[in-house]
Amino acid sequence: MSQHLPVLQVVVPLLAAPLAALVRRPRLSWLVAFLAALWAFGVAVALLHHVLSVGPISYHIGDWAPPWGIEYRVDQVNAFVLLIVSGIAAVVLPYARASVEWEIENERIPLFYTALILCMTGLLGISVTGDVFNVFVFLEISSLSAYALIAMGQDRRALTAAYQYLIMGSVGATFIVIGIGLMYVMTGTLNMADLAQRLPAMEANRTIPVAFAFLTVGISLKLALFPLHLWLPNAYAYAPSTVTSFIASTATKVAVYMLLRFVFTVFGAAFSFDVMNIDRILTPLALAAIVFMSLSAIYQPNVKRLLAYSSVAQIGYMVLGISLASVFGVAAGILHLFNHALIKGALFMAMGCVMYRVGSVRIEAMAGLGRTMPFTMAAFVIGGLSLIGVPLTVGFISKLYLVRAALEQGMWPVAVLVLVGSLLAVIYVWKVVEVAYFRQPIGDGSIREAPLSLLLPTWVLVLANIWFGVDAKLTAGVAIRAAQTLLGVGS
Amino acid sequence: MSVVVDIALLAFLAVTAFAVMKQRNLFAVAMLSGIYSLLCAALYTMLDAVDVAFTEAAVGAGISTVLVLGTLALVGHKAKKPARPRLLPLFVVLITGGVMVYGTLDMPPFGNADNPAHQHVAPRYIEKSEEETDVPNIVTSVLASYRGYDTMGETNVIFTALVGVLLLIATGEQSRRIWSADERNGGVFEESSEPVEDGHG
Amino acid sequence: MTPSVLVGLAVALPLVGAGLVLALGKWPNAREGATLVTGVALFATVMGLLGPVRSGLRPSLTLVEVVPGLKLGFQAEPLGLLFALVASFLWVVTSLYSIGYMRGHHEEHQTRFYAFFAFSIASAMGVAFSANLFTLFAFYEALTLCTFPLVTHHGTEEARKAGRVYLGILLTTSVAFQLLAIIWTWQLAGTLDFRPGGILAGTASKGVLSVLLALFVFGVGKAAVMPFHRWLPAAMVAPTPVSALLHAVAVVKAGVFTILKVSVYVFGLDVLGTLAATPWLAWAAAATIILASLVAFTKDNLKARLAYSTISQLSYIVLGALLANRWGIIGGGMHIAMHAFGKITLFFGAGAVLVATHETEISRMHGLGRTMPITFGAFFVGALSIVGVPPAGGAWSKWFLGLGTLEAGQIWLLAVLMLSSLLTLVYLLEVPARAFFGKPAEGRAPVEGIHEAPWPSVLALTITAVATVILFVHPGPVFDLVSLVVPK
Amino acid sequence: MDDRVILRVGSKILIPFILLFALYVQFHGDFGPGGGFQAGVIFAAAFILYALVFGLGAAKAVLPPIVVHTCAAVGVMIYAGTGVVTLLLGGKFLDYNVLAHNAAHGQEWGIFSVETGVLVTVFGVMVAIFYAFAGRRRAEP
Amino acid sequence: MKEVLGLYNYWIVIGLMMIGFYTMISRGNLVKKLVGLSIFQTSVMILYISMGKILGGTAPIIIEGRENVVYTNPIPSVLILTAIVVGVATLAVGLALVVRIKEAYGTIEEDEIHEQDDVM
Repeated sequence: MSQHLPVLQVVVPLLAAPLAALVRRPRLSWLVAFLAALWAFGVAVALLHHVLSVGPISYHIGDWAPPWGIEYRVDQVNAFVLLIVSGIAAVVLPYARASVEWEIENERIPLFYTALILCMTGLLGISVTGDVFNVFVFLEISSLSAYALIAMGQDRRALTAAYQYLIMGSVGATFIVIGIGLMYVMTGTLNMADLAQRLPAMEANRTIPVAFAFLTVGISLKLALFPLHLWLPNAYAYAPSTVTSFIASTATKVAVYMLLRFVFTVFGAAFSFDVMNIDRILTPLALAAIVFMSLSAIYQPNVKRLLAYSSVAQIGYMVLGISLASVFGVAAGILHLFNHALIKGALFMAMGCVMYRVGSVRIEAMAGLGRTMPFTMAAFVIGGLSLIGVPLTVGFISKLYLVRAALEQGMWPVAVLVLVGSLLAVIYVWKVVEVAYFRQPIGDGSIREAPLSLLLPTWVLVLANIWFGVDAKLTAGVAIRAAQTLLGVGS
Repeated sequence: MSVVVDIALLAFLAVTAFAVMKQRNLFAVAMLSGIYSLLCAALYTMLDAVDVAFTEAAVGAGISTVLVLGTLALVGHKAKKPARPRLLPLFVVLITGGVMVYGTLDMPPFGNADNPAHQHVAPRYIEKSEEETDVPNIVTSVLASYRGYDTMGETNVIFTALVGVLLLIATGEQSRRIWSADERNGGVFEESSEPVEDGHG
Repeated sequence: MTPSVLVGLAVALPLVGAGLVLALGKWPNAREGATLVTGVALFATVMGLLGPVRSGLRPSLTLVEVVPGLKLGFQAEPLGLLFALVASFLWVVTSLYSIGYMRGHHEEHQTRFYAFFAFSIASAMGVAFSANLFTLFAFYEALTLCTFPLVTHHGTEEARKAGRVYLGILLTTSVAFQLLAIIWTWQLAGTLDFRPGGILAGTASKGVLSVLLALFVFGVGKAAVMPFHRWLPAAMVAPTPVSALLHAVAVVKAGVFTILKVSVYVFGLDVLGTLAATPWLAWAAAATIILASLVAFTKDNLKARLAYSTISQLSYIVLGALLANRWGIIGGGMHIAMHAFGKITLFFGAGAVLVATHETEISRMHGLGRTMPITFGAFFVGALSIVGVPPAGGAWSKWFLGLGTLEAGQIWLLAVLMLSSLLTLVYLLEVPARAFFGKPAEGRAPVEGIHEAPWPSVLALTITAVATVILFVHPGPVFDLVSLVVPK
Repeated sequence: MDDRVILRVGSKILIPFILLFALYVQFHGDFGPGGGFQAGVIFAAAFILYALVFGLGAAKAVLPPIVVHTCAAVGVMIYAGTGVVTLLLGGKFLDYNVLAHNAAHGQEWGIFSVETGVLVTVFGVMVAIFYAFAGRRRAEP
Repeated sequence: MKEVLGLYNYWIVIGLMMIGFYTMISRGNLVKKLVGLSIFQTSVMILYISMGKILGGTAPIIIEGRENVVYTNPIPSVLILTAIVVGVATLAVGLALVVRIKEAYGTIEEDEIHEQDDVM
C-alpha cells in the first residue's frame, strides 16, 4: 500500500468528508474528522520520511503516464507542506470539539466538520499534485469551504468578511485559470514537469510573461501579499476560533507553496528572476508588508485582528525569503512557512481559549487574564516571543536564516528591516501582555482557566514552538534540501 | 458563414454584458445573465464544444438563473445607483485588459491546427482514446478517465458548495446570533455600536 | 563530577532553585531557605570550576545543535568564570539581604520575585558560560525577559512605563544591532564559537569589521553606552535587591562581559587594534563616562544617582576592551568584580535606608549616619571602591585601566579617567558626608525611632563591604584569573 | 387549484419525460454530448419544476431533504470509492483497467461508475441547494 | 490579415472579461458583484474554448469508419466543464452569503454595510 501514499493522503480525507456529513451526529462527525486528520498526518510523516530517505515520488493516477493523466508528485518541498497542513489539522481537531460546541449551533456541527475536512483535503490536494489544473480544482474545494467556515463566526461581520474573501478569492482563482490557459495554449500541456521542460523555449514570447503575471497576481491574492491582503484581517478576526486557528496556519501557507511551485518549478528560477525580475516587485512588497502591516497591527483593538495583521506581515517574511532566490533565502521562506504555522496556530488557539471563557478578544477583555487564565496567557506569551523571534523559539530560526540570506547578498537594509519588523512585533505583542498581566480582572471573577481539551492542543503547539526552536536540524535541514530542489542546485 | 455567426454572437454577448453592468433592476440582471449564458452556449456549439454548450445551457442559463432569482426573492431586486464613477476599478480593469491584449499578441492564431496546444497532449487522446477506453466521445473519456481525478475534484467542489450553502442557510429560521459576538457578555466589551433590535444601554 | 558536568550544573541549579521556590511558595521560610541553599550550592559549583580552569582546562558541554553550525553549548573560560563567581557569590548575599528587605518592606508577590530572581541568575550563568555567540545571545535575551517582571514588580503605572523603556531599549538594541552583528559574523566567519585570537581575522575588510564592531558595542544595550543608557535609570523602580544584584551586577555585567568576550574571542585583540572604529568607539565610551558622571550630580534620588554612576563605570570596562591591549582587558575584567562588590554595597545601603526610614532622596538623609552607622560606614567603603582609591578593590582595576590607556598611547583617555574619578568622588561621598555630618532634614521627625534595617540586610551589606576591602588586600586571585584571558 | 391547472397538468406530463431525457443523457454520454453532470442537472430540474408548480412542501414530501443530502454525499463516495476499489484490486487509483478482464471493458465499467457518482451528487446538490434557498423566509427589513 | 482576424476573436473575449471584472469590482450591490463575477468567469471559459477550436474541425466525438477527420481539441472542453461547475458552486455559496448578509444588515449595498460597521 505504501506506493499509494500520495493519493491516499488526499482520498481518505476526501471520503471522510461525506461520511462526516452522513453521520449527522456532532460527536460522531467530529470523530470522523479527527480520524481523517490523524490519518493525513500519519501519511504525511510517512511521505516525508520516504522522500528524505529515498527521493521524490511520482504517482500516476489512473495509471495514465503524465502528461496524459494527472500526476501526483511529492518532493521535499510539498512533503513538508503536507506535514504542516495535516499536522495543524491533527492538533486543531481535538481543540475544535469544545470550542465548536460553544460557538456553533448544534445542528450545524456535522456540516461544520465536513467543511473543515474538505478545507484540509483541498489544501492537501493543492500541495501534492503535479498538474496545474488540478491545483485549481482543489484550490476551489479549500476556498469554498473556507468561505463558509469563516461565515460561521458569531459576529455578523464574519459574513461580510467571508463575502469579501469570496470575491477576492474568486478573482484570484480566475486569474490563476487565465494564467493556466495561456500556458496551455503555448505548450499544450498541464503537467508541471512537462511545462517546466517546454516553457524555456518560449521565453522570448509575449504570452508566457503574461501568463506568469496572471498566475503571480492570482496567487498573491490568495496568499494575501500586501497590498492584496484586504480580505484577510476581517476574515481571521471574525471567524470561529477553530477556523481561524486552522486557516491562519495553513491556507496562506499553501498559497505560498503555490508561489514557490510556479515560480521555481514550473517557470524556473532563471525565467522568473532573470527575465521577469519578479524579485524587483516581490522584495519591496514584502518589505512594505513587514513594516506597514506590523504598524497596523499595533493599532488594532481586537487581538485576533491584531494577529491577522501580523500574519500579513509574516507572509512578507516568507515572500521576502523567496524573492532573494538563494538557497538560504528560499530555505528561510520555507522554514518560516512551517514556523509561522506553529506560531500563529498557538496564538490563535490561545485566543480561542480566551473567547471560550471571556466571550471577547478585545484587548480590554484580556485584563487580568494573566492571573485568571495563567496557562492560556503563558501560551500566548511564549507564542508571542516566538513571533518576535526570541532565541530558542522557532521564530528566531526563521529570522536567523532570513537575515543571513539578506546579508549573504549584501542587502543589509533588508536585513535591518527584517529586524525592525521583529521590534514592531515586540510592541504589539507586549500591548496584549501588559493588559493581561498588569490590569485588574474585570467582571465578577467568574472567569476560569480554559478547559483541558482546549489547553492541551494549544500547548502542544507551544511546545512545538520551543522544540523546533531548540532543535531545528530537522526543519532547517528539510528546508535547505527543499530550497536546493527548487533551485535545482546540489542535493 | 461561421465567422459571421461567430462575430454576431460575440457582439450580442458584448451588448448583454454591458447591459448587465448598467441595469439596476436585479431581476433584469438575472435574466440578462441567463441570456448571456445561452449566447455562450450557442458560441460553444459553433466552436465544436458541444458538451460545454450543453452544460452551460443547463447550468448557466438554468440553475444559476434560478439561484439568482431565488436569492432576489429573499433580498429584494433594486440595486442602488453607483455613487460616483470609480476610477480605481476602471484603472485596474484597463491594466488587466491591456496586459491580456499584450499577451495575445504572440498567441497562436485562432483556429489554426498547427498551434502547440493541438500538437502535444491532445493528439494522443484523439488517436488512442477509443481504443483505450472504448468511448467514442473523447471529452467523456478524458473527463472520466484520463483526467478522471479532476472530475472527482469537481464532484467534490459541488459537494463543498452544498455544505457551504447548508451551513449558511439550511434552517428556515434566521440565524440567532447575527449581532456582535460580545453581546453575550452584557455588552461589556461592546465592539459594534449596532444595537440589538430594541436598543440597549 | 567532571568539570563539564559542573558547567551544566551551574546553569541548571538556579533553574532547580526557581522550581523549588515556586513549589514552596506557600511556606515563606522554606522558600527563602531554598533560595539560599541553591545559592550556596551554585557558588560551590562555580568554585569547583576554578581549579580546572586555572590549570588550563576549558571544560565544555554542548547541549544541542540547533541547526548545523549553531550550537547551544557552554564552556568555562577565565573571564566567564570570574563573572559567574561574582554573580553567584553575590546572589547568596543578595538573597540574604532580600529576606530582610522584602519582609521589612512588606512586598507582595514574593514567590514570583524569588522565582524570577533565580531565573535571572540562571540566565546570567548561561551568559557567563556561553561557548558561542548564539548561546550568549539566547541567554542575554532570556535575562532581559526574566528581569522584566522584577522591574515591573510593583505593577504601578510608573513601573509599567519603566518596564516599557527597559524592554524597549534592551530589545531594540539587541535585536536591531546585536543580532544583526551576530548573524553577520556567522555569515562572515562561518562559526560563532568563541576562540582565543578571534574568528573574524581576515574574513572581511576593515571597514566592514568596523561597522560590525560598532553594531556590537551599541547593540549590547546592557553595557549602557550612551545614547542607549536610559533603561538603567528606568529599571530603578524595581525593589532594591533587584537593582542591587541585577542592575549593578548580573544584567549590566552581562553587557560589558559580552563586549569583553566579543573583543577577545570574536575580533581578537590584534584585529581590534587595527580597526578605525576602535578609537572612536573608545571615545564614545569616554564620553559616556563623563556625561553620566555629570548627570549623576544632578540626581537627588539616591538610586538614580547610583544608576548613573553605574552607567559611567560600565563604560570604563567598555573602554578597557576597546583599548585593545592586555592591560585594558585585565583592567576591564577586574573592574567587573571590583565594581560589582562596590556598587552592590551602595545599593544595599540605599535599600537599607529605604526600609528603615522610607527615604529615597539624598537631601533628606542628613544625620542618618548617627543612627545607621553600619549602613553608612559600608556605603563609604563601597564609594571608595567605585572612586578607585585605597583601601578598596576598585583602586586596582582603575590602575590597570590607566596602564592600558598609556600603553595605547591615549593620554587624553587617561585624563578622562582621572577627571571622572574626581567627579565620582564628589557625588558619591556626598551621601555618607551628609549622613554623618549633616543636620536632620526639616519636616522629618528627628532620628529617634530609626535604627538599622533588619539584620539580614545589615549582615549582607557588611559582607560586601568587607569583601571590597579584602579585594584590595588580596587582588591576586582576580588578577591571575583575568590575566589567563590575555596570556602574555 | 384554480387557474394554474394547465401548468399543473402540463408539468405532470412533462416531468416523466424530463427524467427519461436525463437518463438518456446519462447513458448516451459515451457517444454524444452529455454525461453524469448534465444528467444530474436535468434530473434535478425535474424536481425543481415540481417544487415550483406544486409547492415546496409537496416536493419535500416526494423527495425529503434527507434523501437529497444523502445523495449528494453518497455520489462523492461512489466516485472516490471506485478509485478505492481499483486500489484494492491492485491497480493505481482510478485505474479502471483492473475492473474487468480486459482493459477497455474495465474502462467502460469505471467510467459508468464514476458518471453515476457524478449524477447522484449533482442531482442531490442541485435539489438541496434549491430547497435551501426556497425554504428560507424573506428577511423583513 | 488572417492573423489579425484570429486575434480579434480573443480581443472581444478579453473585452467581455473586463466588463464582467469591472462590474464585479465597481458595483456596490452584492448580487450584482456576483453576476459580474459569473460573467468574468464565463468569458474566461470562452477564451479557453476559443483556444481549443480548430477551424474546419468537428466536435471531438469519434465517428466510426471515417478517416482523416480533424477533431477539435478536447482538453479545453474538459477543463471548462470543470470550471463551469466551479463557477456555479461559487455563485451558490456567494448567494447564500448575500441572503445572510441581508438578514444581518438589512441591506445588500456595500456602502450601507460599511456605514453600519464603521460606527464603532
